Amino acid sequence: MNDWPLLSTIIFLPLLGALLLTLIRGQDKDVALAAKATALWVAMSTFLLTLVLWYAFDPRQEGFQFAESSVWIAESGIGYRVGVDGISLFFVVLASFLTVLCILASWRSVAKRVRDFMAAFLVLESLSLGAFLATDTVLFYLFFEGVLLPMFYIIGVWGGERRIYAAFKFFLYTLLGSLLMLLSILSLTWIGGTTSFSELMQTEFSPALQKILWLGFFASFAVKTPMWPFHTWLPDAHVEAPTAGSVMLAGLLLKMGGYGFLRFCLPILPDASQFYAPLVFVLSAIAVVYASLVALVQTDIKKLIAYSSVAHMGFVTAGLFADNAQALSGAVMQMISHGLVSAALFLCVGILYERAKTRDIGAFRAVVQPMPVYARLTMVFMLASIGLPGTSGFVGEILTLLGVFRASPATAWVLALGMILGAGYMLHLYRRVFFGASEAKPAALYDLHLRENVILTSLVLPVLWIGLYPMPFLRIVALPLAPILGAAAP
Amino acid sequence: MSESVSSALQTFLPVGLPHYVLLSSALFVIGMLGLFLNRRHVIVVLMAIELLFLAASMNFIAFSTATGDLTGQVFALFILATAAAEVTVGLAILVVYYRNRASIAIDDISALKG
Amino acid sequence: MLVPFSPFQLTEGLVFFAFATAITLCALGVVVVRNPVHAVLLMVAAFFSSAALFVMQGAEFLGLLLIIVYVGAIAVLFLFVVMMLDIRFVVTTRSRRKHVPLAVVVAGLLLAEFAAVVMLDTTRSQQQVAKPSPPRPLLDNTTELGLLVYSDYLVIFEIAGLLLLLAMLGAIVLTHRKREGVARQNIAEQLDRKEKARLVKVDSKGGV
Amino acid sequence: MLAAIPLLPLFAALIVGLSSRRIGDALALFVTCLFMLVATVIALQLCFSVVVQDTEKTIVLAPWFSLGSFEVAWAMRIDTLSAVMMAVVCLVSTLVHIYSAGYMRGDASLPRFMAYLSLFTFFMLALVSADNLLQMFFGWEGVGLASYLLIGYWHHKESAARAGVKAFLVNRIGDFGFVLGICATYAMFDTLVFSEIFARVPEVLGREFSVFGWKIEAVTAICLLLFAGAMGKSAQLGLHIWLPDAMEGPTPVSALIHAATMVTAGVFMLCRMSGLFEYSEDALAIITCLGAATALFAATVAVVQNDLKRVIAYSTCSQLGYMILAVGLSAYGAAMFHLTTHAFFKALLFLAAGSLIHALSGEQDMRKMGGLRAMVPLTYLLFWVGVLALAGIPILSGFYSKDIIIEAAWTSHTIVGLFAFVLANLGVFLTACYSTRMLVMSFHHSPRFDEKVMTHVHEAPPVMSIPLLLLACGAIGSGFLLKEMFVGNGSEAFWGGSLFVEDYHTALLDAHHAPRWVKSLPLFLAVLGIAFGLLCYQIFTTLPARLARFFRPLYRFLCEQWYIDALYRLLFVKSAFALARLLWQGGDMKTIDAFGPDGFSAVVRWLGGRFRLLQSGYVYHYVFAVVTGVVLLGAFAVIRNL
Amino acid sequence: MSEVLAALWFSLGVELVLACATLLLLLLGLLLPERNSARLVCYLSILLLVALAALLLWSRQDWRFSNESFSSEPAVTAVASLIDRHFRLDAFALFGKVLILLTTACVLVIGQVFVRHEAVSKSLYRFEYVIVVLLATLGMCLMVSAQSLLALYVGLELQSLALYICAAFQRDNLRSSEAGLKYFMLGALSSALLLFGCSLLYGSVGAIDFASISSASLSGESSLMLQVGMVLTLSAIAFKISAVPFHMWTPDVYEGAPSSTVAFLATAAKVAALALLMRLLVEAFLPLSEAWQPILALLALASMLLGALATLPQSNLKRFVAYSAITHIGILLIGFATATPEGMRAVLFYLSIYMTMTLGLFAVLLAMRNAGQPSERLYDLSGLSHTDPKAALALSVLMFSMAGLPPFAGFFAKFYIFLEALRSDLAWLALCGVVASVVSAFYYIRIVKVMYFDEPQEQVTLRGRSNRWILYGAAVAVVVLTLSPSWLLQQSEQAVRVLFAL
Repeated sequence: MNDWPLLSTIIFLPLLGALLLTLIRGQDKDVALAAKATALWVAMSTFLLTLVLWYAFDPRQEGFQFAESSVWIAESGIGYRVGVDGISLFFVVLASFLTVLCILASWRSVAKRVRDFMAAFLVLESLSLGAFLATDTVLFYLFFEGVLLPMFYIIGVWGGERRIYAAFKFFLYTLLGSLLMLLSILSLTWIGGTTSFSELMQTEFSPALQKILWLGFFASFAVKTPMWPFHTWLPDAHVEAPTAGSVMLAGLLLKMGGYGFLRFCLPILPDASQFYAPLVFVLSAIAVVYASLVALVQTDIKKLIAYSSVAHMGFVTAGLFADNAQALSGAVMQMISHGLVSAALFLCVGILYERAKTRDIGAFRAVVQPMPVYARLTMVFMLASIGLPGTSGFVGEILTLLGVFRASPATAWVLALGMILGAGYMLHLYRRVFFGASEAKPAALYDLHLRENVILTSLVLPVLWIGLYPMPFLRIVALPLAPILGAAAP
Repeated sequence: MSESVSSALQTFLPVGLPHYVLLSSALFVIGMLGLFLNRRHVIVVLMAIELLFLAASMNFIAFSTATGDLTGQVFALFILATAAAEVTVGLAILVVYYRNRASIAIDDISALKG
Repeated sequence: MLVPFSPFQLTEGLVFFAFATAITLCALGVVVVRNPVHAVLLMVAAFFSSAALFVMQGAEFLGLLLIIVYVGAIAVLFLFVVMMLDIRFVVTTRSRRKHVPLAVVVAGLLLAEFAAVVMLDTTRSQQQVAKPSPPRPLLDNTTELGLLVYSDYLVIFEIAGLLLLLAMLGAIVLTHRKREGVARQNIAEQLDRKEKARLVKVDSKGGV
Repeated sequence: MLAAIPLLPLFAALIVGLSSRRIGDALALFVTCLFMLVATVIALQLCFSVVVQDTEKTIVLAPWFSLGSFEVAWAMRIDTLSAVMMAVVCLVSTLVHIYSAGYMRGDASLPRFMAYLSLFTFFMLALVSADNLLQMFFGWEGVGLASYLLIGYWHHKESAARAGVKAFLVNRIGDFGFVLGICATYAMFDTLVFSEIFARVPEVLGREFSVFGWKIEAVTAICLLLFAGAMGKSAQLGLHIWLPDAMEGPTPVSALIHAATMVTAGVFMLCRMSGLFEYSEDALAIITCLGAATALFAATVAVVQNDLKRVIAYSTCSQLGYMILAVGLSAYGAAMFHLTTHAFFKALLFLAAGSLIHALSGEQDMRKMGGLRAMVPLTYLLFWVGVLALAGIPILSGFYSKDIIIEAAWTSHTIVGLFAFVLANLGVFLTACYSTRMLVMSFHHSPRFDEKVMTHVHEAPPVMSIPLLLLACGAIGSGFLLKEMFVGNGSEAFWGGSLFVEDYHTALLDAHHAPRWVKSLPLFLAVLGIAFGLLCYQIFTTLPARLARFFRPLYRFLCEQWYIDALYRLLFVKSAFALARLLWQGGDMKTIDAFGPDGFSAVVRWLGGRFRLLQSGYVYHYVFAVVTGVVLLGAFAVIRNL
Repeated sequence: MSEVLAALWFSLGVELVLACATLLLLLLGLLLPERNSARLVCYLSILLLVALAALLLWSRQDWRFSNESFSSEPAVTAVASLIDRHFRLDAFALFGKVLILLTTACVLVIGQVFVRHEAVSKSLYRFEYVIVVLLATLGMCLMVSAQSLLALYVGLELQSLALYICAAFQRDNLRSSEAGLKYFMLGALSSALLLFGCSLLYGSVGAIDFASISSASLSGESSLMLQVGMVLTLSAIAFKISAVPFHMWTPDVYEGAPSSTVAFLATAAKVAALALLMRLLVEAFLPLSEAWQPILALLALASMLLGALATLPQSNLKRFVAYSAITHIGILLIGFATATPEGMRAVLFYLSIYMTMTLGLFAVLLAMRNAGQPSERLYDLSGLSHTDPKAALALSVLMFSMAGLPPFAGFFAKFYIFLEALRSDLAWLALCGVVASVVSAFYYIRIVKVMYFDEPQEQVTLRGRSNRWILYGAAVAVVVLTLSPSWLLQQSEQAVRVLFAL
């Protein structure tokens, strides 16, 4: 490609859009419409840019592509370094894709302060894109923690009843984790002498030091993924966040945890990762079984899906630390598929909530009669969430299981157990909501109209595509994982 | 004089630097006591502060005569000046406080707390 | 082997101890006595004795200055304020007494620290600084001080001046009250040429 | 062109499924049945060409996973085993498609039903033609999904929806074993393609797995895990609880899925993996025991069932036991032979029962039937053919396939074989009993249903009776026609490379010259069973009631399916929910949250309050704090210097 | 002649000009009519301060500044020797003075709208107030460039006395006089402590200028008297910056004193005290670093934790600022505890950013009107995002930056402090810093929550156009400093290099 700074445009275009929104004048109603329109245009153009990036991405080239680097703070060698490689490419595409869907999904559901809502989303997108594209530890940290602000704002203003509690819990929990990570990043900068990823990967750190630094990173990414003991903020945040907020929370923020492990813990601190691998296995195994069981008895659909996300991310973390090619690519694929599937499930719940104004499972019976198309689409996403072969969920799960079995058979057993429990709570949910006989014809439940149909179908296509023909994704993901494995070899 | 008396004197008599420093420390401690021991008037606090300043200047003078150079005494001179300025401002504030509160008992100064 | 004491050292010791006990007792009195007027007087006594000590040590300028400034100005100021604000004698109730032992303990610790400093260090600092005692000052203490203040410490002197100005300004700003109904002399007005009271040259014939 | 076989049903399903509302019933039926017919023709032609010209080949359609050493592709492996299975599946599926045109005539969303049927057929064909374990697993789960959709087709019925979920979950428990088997295979063999697995078996023989400390021989572990998957799918003892409930679905579904095709997927998988199973003696032993136990268990329960379809369901379960038993004895040919014949006569029985239920407008309880001999003579006749084939009467197919298995059990000369032989024979007797009981209760004596139903009783329309007739021919003919090829001395050439039998496993070869009494014992027991059945239900109709009262506890025990279902519900379902609630309230709310975020913030807030009170407002407290500060720091300096 | 002037300027120029100007303004104030004397004097003094700061910055480039080689005329050497013993204008002093002058100018600007409000104007809206503030600034400038204990003491006294007067300036209000009285009593105690400390130092060293103290503490094992003297001096200065055991006065004085004084106290006074502490620690006591490092670490730990915890229940905005200031001082003390040039650079960097943020916060505090009356309640800000969106956005930017969240300059300030703490293996202190910043993040974000999530109060308005400009200026500065923090880093780098005489 010519020397156009593609990555910086991708990062700062949404930010520009957000600023543009603030300039809109006029009275309330048409400001809202104009805001929504501009936001959609900006999101679409960002998405197109990411597609261009995907098209122009050369899977055979090693290291970071489209890398840009300029001096930011000369004294301590911190630079604005940005680059994309196999791992971060799909998260970037996912981010922009989900933002477009979120803006579309909240076209009618958000009534008050529409302009702020759209601006917050564009800022959120810009910061998360920055986090995935940054190849400088400090820049990464800047975007990684910056994401908290718009999310806090979104949950806090447009959330449910206990939104303040949920927003604060989410914010402070993640902040504590990421501040501990800051200490590790600082030590890395100071001992390693540099803040750019590629150089840090080469530097050797003493195993004892690695163990301490690793804990710092673990604190932050365990809260973010979320791993088992640190997950209690997720259900609250999801239940209280608006639909679009939950989509972004599940689609993007959870990925940053896994992405962080991939960027920091595995390549830069290989010995510590190997040392702590059993711990991560145990936590992931507990996460899968614990979250699946708890999801069984939930009465709020969103909370159920939140716990299912915890179970899915349990797979991811186990895969990441299983130290072989299949497990790593499985984890990345699982993250991408979870991004798509859980985002879709939250959109489905959002559609139901928009109509029936409640998320309690007991309130729905035989929804399949009034909404057959919706029922069929939700079925597809439910099956993907269970990991039925032919859907993206399966690709991630089977690769992770193959890899983890090789590393530790016991963990693989428990993870496979998660498959059963996953089917358990999902089918239990589906039966209680969609099936059964109900005389009362609830007027509110009307089937999908065009906008919702477009959103859900545009999510079904990638889910099935990855499920049936994952080659283009695996080819791109496999390459950057090789050095990580190389590094981890004793 | 008996042996014991002179030996006793021996330890105390040649009045040198330690005596003065000890005295000024004692004065300093008494000033401190005056600050947080008394529960009566603010005036006593001001006086205790004056004692503290006196202790400091005595210490300076003791060191200055011991070492022989005059900087200590110059310092004591300036302590004098600032102490005077302090007292004026202190009493001015006290008077203003008295006009507002009509009492200068230490226990009444607790409108601001928490 | 006893070092014989020169009569001078003997008297010096006696005088020092006399004044030292006086100072400590007066200081304790200031802190403990209930009636504020007594406290002020005890403070004055304390200042007198310390002035004496200063003179004994050879800093006679400062000793006298102490008397003039502290005793003359500050103590009088205290007396003036004590008189002005009608201070009721507050009886310290039993409950307030319970904190005394703790306070004494802390004060004792502070004194112990200073004593440790004194014991360990003054002897050493004396040897340390036992360079030949400087030549007896040719000039007396005051002139030497004057020379020093106006040469090395001139800037500090100026700043001290500003400090006193600030104190005055503060006192006036805080306490000065313009009270109406008080006959006040307005010099400017007195000197002002008023229309009706001016000297008119009347031509001798016309009469007033 | 061969790829068309699985893809045709898929296209049919997509066409009909996606346009479910706009496409009429007739067009939907036409599209699905046409595509199935074409697929069957190709499958039969393929089967003929494979058997005759012996053309074994693998067709790669598209790459699926390729990640360094891990290569898996969408591929079709054509050999005798898969050809035979494809033929059977296509045949039965087409007949069921045609049959359901009549049976489901008045249904609200017929296109959806037909789409699901075609979807099921696609998944089954994908499973059968799989060239690697992963694609087989794709078909495996797909078939599970299709059965869930079809069982829960009438989703307004609460019990149907629950049965669907139950079926999917129990299958999923089986799949748990299957997936772990796949992972273990990959861990050991570094590949999932069958040909490479069988090639690398000698290298892996010695290796072991250490799971939680104790060691287990690798090949046995893999076999047992794969067998767990087969158990789940073929409803063996332990994971059979979903089969009876699956009868909630429409009868064509039961016929196709729960008799002919899906349940046999487990047996097919075991035969396909014979190359691996042959090397693990104790795995084969376990398989034999389980097969025999299931055969007996299912037969005993079937005797006391009152619902017509449940009786047939348990009989399927029992026959599956026989097939698994055959596999255990490494008589894979016999297992496939029984599978094929069973597909025909069991489908026949189900569809006949279906037309019976159709006639009685939905009545399934045998106690409310009777006296239909005159009214529906054709169904009655076909029912007889089915029952006799099931019981194992000579000229019919059942006799050939079941007896060869019993003989093989005897000639395997192992304790396990003997145990299987005894149980199998008991099973034969019981099978005969319940099949005749079923026949008599539903057709003989006087009608026990009310007038309103009587008016609607009618013979099955042609669109239903033609498939029945075809199946009847299959049930009769398939026995002696296929005996030579499947198990006879020609079977070596017939199966070729697809079935691998260790040379010292000669159970099947010796079966032909088993002692006379061994050959005739099952026939004798069958006749005895039929006689006993007629005795109890035709002649002394009060005898069964008295017997039931006399053996009251045994009768209760059998009615409750040996209390396995109740046990599972208590052991797994209730405890899972209880544990879940405990983990949620206790775990998340009280412990993690209480000690984690909420606890921490409460402590911080309390401390904040405490520190705020420290600020008392009195100056002497402040001075005291300053002085203590100075004293502490001073003491620190002094101590440092001592 | 110009040589002497230059020599004068390059040693105490700023203070001299400031002193003379203050006296002139005092006279001017007396002569002008009552009504507009305060306004005119205030504008003139703001002009004066800004001009001085500009002059200082301009004189940086002048060669004489860097290598201090004055010509050898007798008059010049006399002047130089006269002043150089007590005061020196080096890069560090310049950094401190510019910061102080600019902050004071801003404080006067944002104070105007508060002082002119009818509730307080009778006692506050007078020209003497500005004069006292100017004298305080003079004291601070002296403190910053002090070279000897006496200079330090006199500068400190001048500043403290002026601040006592400012605190008690609102004569007719009990809370102000009580604040003044408390501040006076504890301030006097701290001056006494300082004096006694200095006397002990003088006793053990024999001279009062920092250079000789440093050489004395270098030679031989440092005597106990020197260390106790140091401890006393440090605790006196710890009182001035309100580190924990000596912080008790801050909340009461901040709550009682008039808001414009509190702004002055919280910004300029802190800068001066911290600059003084740095100069003392580096120029006088650096050889004793393993003696005072643990002390400062303890102070830092106590200040951070107590400050963070005690701020939670506060609902009065001024008390809130007091306690949160203690937390920030705790974090600054971590920088001091490292005792390395980079640590001190991080402190100066943090300090300048902290000043901008506090000025922005006070701009809002002084402009808040609840139904016309100046209000200090934190919950009066609720729903500001509806009534005054731009100010709400600017204030939330400042709050996020105060909490140290990344996209704003506060993050980089904490970044460097923690980096230096880790570099001189004070990891445990950095860990406590992290815990404290999480708790502090809570109460800063609570303000944002109050502004954005709560229902608006109609009667709360922000008046004062200049306050609004200062607020926006602070918010923009915080964002700009994130994008390009290097120029501020270089300034602090040079200031510190001179101090350590590298």
